[in-house]
Amino acid sequence: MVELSDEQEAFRQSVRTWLDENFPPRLKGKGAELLGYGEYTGPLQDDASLWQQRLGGKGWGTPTWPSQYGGGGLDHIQTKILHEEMNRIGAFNPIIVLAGMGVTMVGPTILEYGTEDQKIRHLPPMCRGEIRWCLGYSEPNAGSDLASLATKAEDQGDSWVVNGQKVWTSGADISQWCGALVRTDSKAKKRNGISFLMLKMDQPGIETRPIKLIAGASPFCETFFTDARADKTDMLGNLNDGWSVGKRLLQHERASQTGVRNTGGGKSEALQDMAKRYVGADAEGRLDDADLRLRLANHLMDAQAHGLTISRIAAEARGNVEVSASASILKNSATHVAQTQSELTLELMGHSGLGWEGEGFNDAELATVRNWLSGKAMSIYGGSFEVQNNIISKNILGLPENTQKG
Amino acid sequence: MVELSDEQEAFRQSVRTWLDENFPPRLKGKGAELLGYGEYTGPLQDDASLWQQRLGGKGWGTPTWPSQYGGGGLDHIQTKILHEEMNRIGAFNPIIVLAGMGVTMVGPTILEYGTEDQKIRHLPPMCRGEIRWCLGYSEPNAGSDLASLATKAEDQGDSWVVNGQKVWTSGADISQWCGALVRTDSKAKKRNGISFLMLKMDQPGIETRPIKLIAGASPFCETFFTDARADKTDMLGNLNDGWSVGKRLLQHERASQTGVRNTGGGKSEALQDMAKRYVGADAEGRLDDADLRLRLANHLMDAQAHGLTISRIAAEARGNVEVSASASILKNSATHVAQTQSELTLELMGHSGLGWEGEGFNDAELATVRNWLSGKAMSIYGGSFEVQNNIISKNILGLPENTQKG
Amino acid sequence: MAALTEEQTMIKDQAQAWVTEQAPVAKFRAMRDSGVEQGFQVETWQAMVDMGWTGIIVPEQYGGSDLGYLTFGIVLEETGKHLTASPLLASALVGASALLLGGTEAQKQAWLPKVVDGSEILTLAVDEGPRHAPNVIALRAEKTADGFSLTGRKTMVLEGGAATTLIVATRTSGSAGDAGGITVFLLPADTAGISRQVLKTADSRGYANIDFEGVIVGEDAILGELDQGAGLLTDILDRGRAGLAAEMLGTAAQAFAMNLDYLKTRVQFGQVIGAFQALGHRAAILFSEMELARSCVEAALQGIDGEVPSQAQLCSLSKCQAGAFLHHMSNELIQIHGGIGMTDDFDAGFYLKRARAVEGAYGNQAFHRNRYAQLLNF
Amino acid sequence: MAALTEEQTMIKDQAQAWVTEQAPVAKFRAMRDSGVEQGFQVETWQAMVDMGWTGIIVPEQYGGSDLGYLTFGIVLEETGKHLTASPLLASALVGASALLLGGTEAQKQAWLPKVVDGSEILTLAVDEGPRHAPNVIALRAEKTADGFSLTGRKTMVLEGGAATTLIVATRTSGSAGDAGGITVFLLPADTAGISRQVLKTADSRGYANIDFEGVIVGEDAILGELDQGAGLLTDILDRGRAGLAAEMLGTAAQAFAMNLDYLKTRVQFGQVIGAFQALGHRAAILFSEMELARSCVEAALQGIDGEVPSQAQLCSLSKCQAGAFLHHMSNELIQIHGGIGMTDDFDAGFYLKRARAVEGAYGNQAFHRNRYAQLLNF
Repeated sequence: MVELSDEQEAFRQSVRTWLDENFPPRLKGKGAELLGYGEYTGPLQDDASLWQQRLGGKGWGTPTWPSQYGGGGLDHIQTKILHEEMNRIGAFNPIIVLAGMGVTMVGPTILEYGTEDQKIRHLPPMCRGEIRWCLGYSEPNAGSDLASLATKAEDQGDSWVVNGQKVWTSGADISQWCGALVRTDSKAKKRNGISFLMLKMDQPGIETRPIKLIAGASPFCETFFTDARADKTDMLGNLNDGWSVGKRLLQHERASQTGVRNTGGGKSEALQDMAKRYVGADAEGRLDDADLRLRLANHLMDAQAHGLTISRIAAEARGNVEVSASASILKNSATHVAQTQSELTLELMGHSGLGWEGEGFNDAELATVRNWLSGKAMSIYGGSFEVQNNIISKNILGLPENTQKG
Repeated sequence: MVELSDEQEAFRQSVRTWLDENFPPRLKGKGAELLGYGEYTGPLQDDASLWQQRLGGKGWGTPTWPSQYGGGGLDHIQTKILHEEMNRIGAFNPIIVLAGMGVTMVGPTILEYGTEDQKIRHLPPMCRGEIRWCLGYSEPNAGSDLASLATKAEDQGDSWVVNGQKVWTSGADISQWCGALVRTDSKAKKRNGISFLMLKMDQPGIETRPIKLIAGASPFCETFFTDARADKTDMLGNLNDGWSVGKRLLQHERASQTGVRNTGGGKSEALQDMAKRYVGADAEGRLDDADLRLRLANHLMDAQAHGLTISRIAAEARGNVEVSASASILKNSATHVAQTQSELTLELMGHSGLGWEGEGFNDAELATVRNWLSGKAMSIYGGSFEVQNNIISKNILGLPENTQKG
Repeated sequence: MAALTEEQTMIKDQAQAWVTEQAPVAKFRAMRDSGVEQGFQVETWQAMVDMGWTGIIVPEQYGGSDLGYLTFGIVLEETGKHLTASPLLASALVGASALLLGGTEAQKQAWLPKVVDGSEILTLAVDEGPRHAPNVIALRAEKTADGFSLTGRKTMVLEGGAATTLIVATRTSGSAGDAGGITVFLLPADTAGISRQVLKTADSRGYANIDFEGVIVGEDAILGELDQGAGLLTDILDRGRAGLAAEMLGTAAQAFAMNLDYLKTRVQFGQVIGAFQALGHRAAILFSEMELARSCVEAALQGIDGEVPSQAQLCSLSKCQAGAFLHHMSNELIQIHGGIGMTDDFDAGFYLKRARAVEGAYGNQAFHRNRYAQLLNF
Repeated sequence: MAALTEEQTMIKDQAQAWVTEQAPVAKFRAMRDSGVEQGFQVETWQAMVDMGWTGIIVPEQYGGSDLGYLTFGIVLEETGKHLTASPLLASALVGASALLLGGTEAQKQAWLPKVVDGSEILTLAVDEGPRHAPNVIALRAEKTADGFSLTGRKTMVLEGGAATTLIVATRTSGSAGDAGGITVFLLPADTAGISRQVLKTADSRGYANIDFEGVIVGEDAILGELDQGAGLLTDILDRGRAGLAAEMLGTAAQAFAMNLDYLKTRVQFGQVIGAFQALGHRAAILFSEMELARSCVEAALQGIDGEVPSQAQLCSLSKCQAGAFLHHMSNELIQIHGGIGMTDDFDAGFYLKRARAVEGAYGNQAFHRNRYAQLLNF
């Protein structure tokens, strides 16, 4: 509904032309298939690396980042146009996946807190999808209560020496860098005395161990630091100010989790069509299970309300949605919609939605079961449902903290 | 399903005979109609007072109370038989209503905490339905947080002199006695320093003012105490131990609120039949609104689950259900069922469920709207929904209190 | 709020200021206590006319300002906040929409200026039984020598007591349930054969049941096409739904504000009750519901303004989500306020009653859930 | 718990002790990791046989103890707690019920003692597609010279891999959807023409799809009456539902206990997380749901024992309420445990997966809500 200027229309034309010339047509709609945990697989490998190089070279994997650091230098309307055009032809952005936590979280935080040297060193390879980042936040005894973390970094002149253990470091086993919250002053109170360190993963002091999840294999690891080292220059933000840096990064995380899962270029079957296929319909085309139909309608309305809220917040912010007070609302809403979608998909599949592996179930059915299980993490990671509600009630609504027994 | 002994069967026969001889047949099913706020109204007044005298004289308005204090002296199986037989012929118990808060709450508490003199003085008239009691608990600044009450009783030798204000004293304007929580030691901490006083309502120091509610006129009053007096002998329980007495009384209150509203002798139209009448049904007899049908089914299941839980708890307690740890669960469940029933009734009535007074709506429709509104109080009074959940989580589940910020 | 134009922002500020100062809930209470039959105060209505609200969707050539439905929604949200009672929705939104969508040039010229200057109050009469069921219209309009004769009954007509002109959905052929055969008429409310029964409802607003007994109208009273009125009726209703949803959002938003204020000021167990985490989380959940409902409400209004193909779907979404939030919110308003919320002296009951009344108007949540599914073809 | 007899209390205590010591979740985990195709360990099953659980509802003349369904439910609740895997429900409850309800004296004598001594494992094969739909049975049993020839497919048959004897609902006349024309057969699982596809499911228990291709059986294989099997099938299913609901209640009760324990021990923000009121209230609500579900579960079992007229209604109520609670509870189990709950090393995932699997067995909540409404005639 937004009227585009002539200049913007011209930009759209140039994007179209560029995509025509550069996006390998064989990759059309293959985003989900090619991007497993970020490793290219399958017969289309060459096309895929070519596309990565071209998109990264143009800076369009990170379209809004400044071009001097390898980004696309686009404004938000241009970015929207780019995404629309990519969607139109079934193109996808591999950079965001290849960079792990880089493009979505670490990068934006470096842009805000990093020194010029840090920006020049870390951002361009991120933009090209060459360097994958993981995050060292949670610890076994510091889940939602992140401030009680215990992993320690000691100042040893030219470097920091790190000891401790992190959990839920997504992709730690395949990442080149890790952004970690570490305690640099053990005398200070919880939130003080924490710093944000950037560590090279390829060093003897770091060991990773993948975590098997309820859905099976997972990108998550336990990560052990035993006299691991970081350069003195690899601290992001000020000493003992890591809490602010880390919190800001989490806001980027929330913002990146506010959309409902997009399979990347491919259009999947609408839930209501799938329901009719499994359940059947009556003569008037109504789903043959009035009970499920009602809950399906409720879900689709919730999903549309969520989508409209993203659009509205974007419009209100005149394009800049990356970090906003609404991130907590959208995070919980995205989670609710995605988890309900999984539950309803399983329900409509009935017995066919119980498969784990082997014969008797098709791939989509097996994937649904795994997605359902892994999707339970959405309300836990990136600030749990409860933590988001705390944020809303305290930061947005201004309700006080409990100070007494009760 | 319980097998009755021969003795119990004989008791059933004797109840049947007594009811045949004593219950005025013209009153059959008229319980709801006759018992408004406890005042007999309408053309059947004489029959009604006769029935009150007979039932009260027999002690069967308070069947489980000891017969030396005017009760029926029945055990729980006998009481169940009595109620079954009364229900069978559409008889009802007016005593429980006429006594206000007497039979359900004050009486059982006097039985536990009262002196022999207090029992003899207060219980028999209650059993005959001659004395109505109200309760002075809540105050404007002490709602759910009852322990912060401020109404004060000062020791003036032979009597207590009471000053302060109570709210939500149900039936205060038509009651003869009031059981009130008052502060007798202002230096003690909140819950200590409170005593339970019994006050005669007919005295110059007490003034009542009815409260108009969202549903219209109400049984509730504000009650003002200005140098009101109580005899020294009218304290129930020990000095400054009123918190225990009062709490125990509330447990009786919860127990009395665990059933879903019973209209007293009359059988009202089943909700599903009413729904079919307003909404219509398809050829297979299914309600013509699949959405409402589902929610109606859920509600009827919840209602049945609630009823089955009352029966189960009674069976487990071998008959003694009056006070149990389950009271909070049942209170919330009863509230949920009753409030949902009102909401669904309004929904199925559609536009006809919007009437306030005057033409265009029948009596049942108007009553439904008022009931819906007054029913909102169920989750507030007698320990709110939140207070019950606190009780469950702390007293039943043993979860600790919050002791820190968070 | 959506990204507003300067003009919209101005109108919003003006509406907010006027409603707060001139038409707060206290004014609604006074109206209710006075028992005024039509369910609104004349001076309130006149002030709205004077501010130009009755012309918001009316093109300039008929005396309006042609600012569109989103702008109308902005105003309705504000009136919804304080339960400001008036025929604004029924006449200037639903009535004007009917003329804009189905009126001939002559009809527009005859009626729209009067809608704008408040000299006519229009309303749509659609339901015939206890439920909103525009697909089973049975009120019969029989062809006569010079026109039609209407016989039947309409129920719970919004502002049915005060309306001077009725827009009536009738059946000119086929039978109840048929998609074809619907014709919409526009006729003066004092036409011979019309009798009205003004209703006293829980929300104290203006409604009436209206009986038609051989009411004679000419062919020039038809809005849209003979027998083809079903689509027109749907479009009129959808505009009413979108507008009502905006009003409902306002009502719920105000209830939320009252609750939040209470959470911050009411002390129990030695602290303000908003410090109790269970209540804080409930407030957070309500706030989230409000944000989501707002998006739907604004999208429906913008969808009408932009004539997007998914208008119908957005209108059902909007009415349903606003209804769900208002229902939840009005119940929490009472629950959180506890005993005081149950008293008639406090305003919470007004919000609860109003929430129940608007729920069924132009279709309840179940109606719109079903329609939403139908529109998505399942 | 219901007021138990001394015998029931003894059995409950024995079951509790045995399950906790001999068949805890760790045993289930070992079974899953070993990938044993039938979905249970033989020694677990043998121990159950030795304890006499396979004879709980079987009359003494066939080797059982005839203690009734409530007693069986007591045992299933305990096995449900630790996810103890076995064909107990499929064979000793559903299978035995089928024989008790529809078997001739000869059939009872032939099979029941073997159900009790564990030498036969029975199961009911009813569904034919992805959903539980006993009203649309299409598997054809055609009359032949000496008996019947069965052709068709049954899906997601409980313990379908391990079963030695199948109880199969077939269509002998009419067509899918007709109430009449259903016949139930009991036949050895190794009859010629039967092929089984063992399934690997999320809950790691034993299921199979079973194909019938011209499977020849005699008339003596009929359970109940020819063409009149619909009522029998319903009665068998209802017993299965009541039993499964008891198992589900146990599963959910254990999940609740795990959660409560975690709430009391996990420290975050300087205190055990159960001290956070929002979590305390959620626990209170779950506990209330559990108490209500328990009443329904026990009432259904007692209803079968007492042959009350509302058995069917109680069974649907029971399956539906237990299902709703288990669904809610298993999700909260994960949510409250956070990251640790997501790991395969922790047991929470087993409960979540099992909850999903039992939800659809013998009809999901929607199925039973619909049936409940039908039984109440609306």
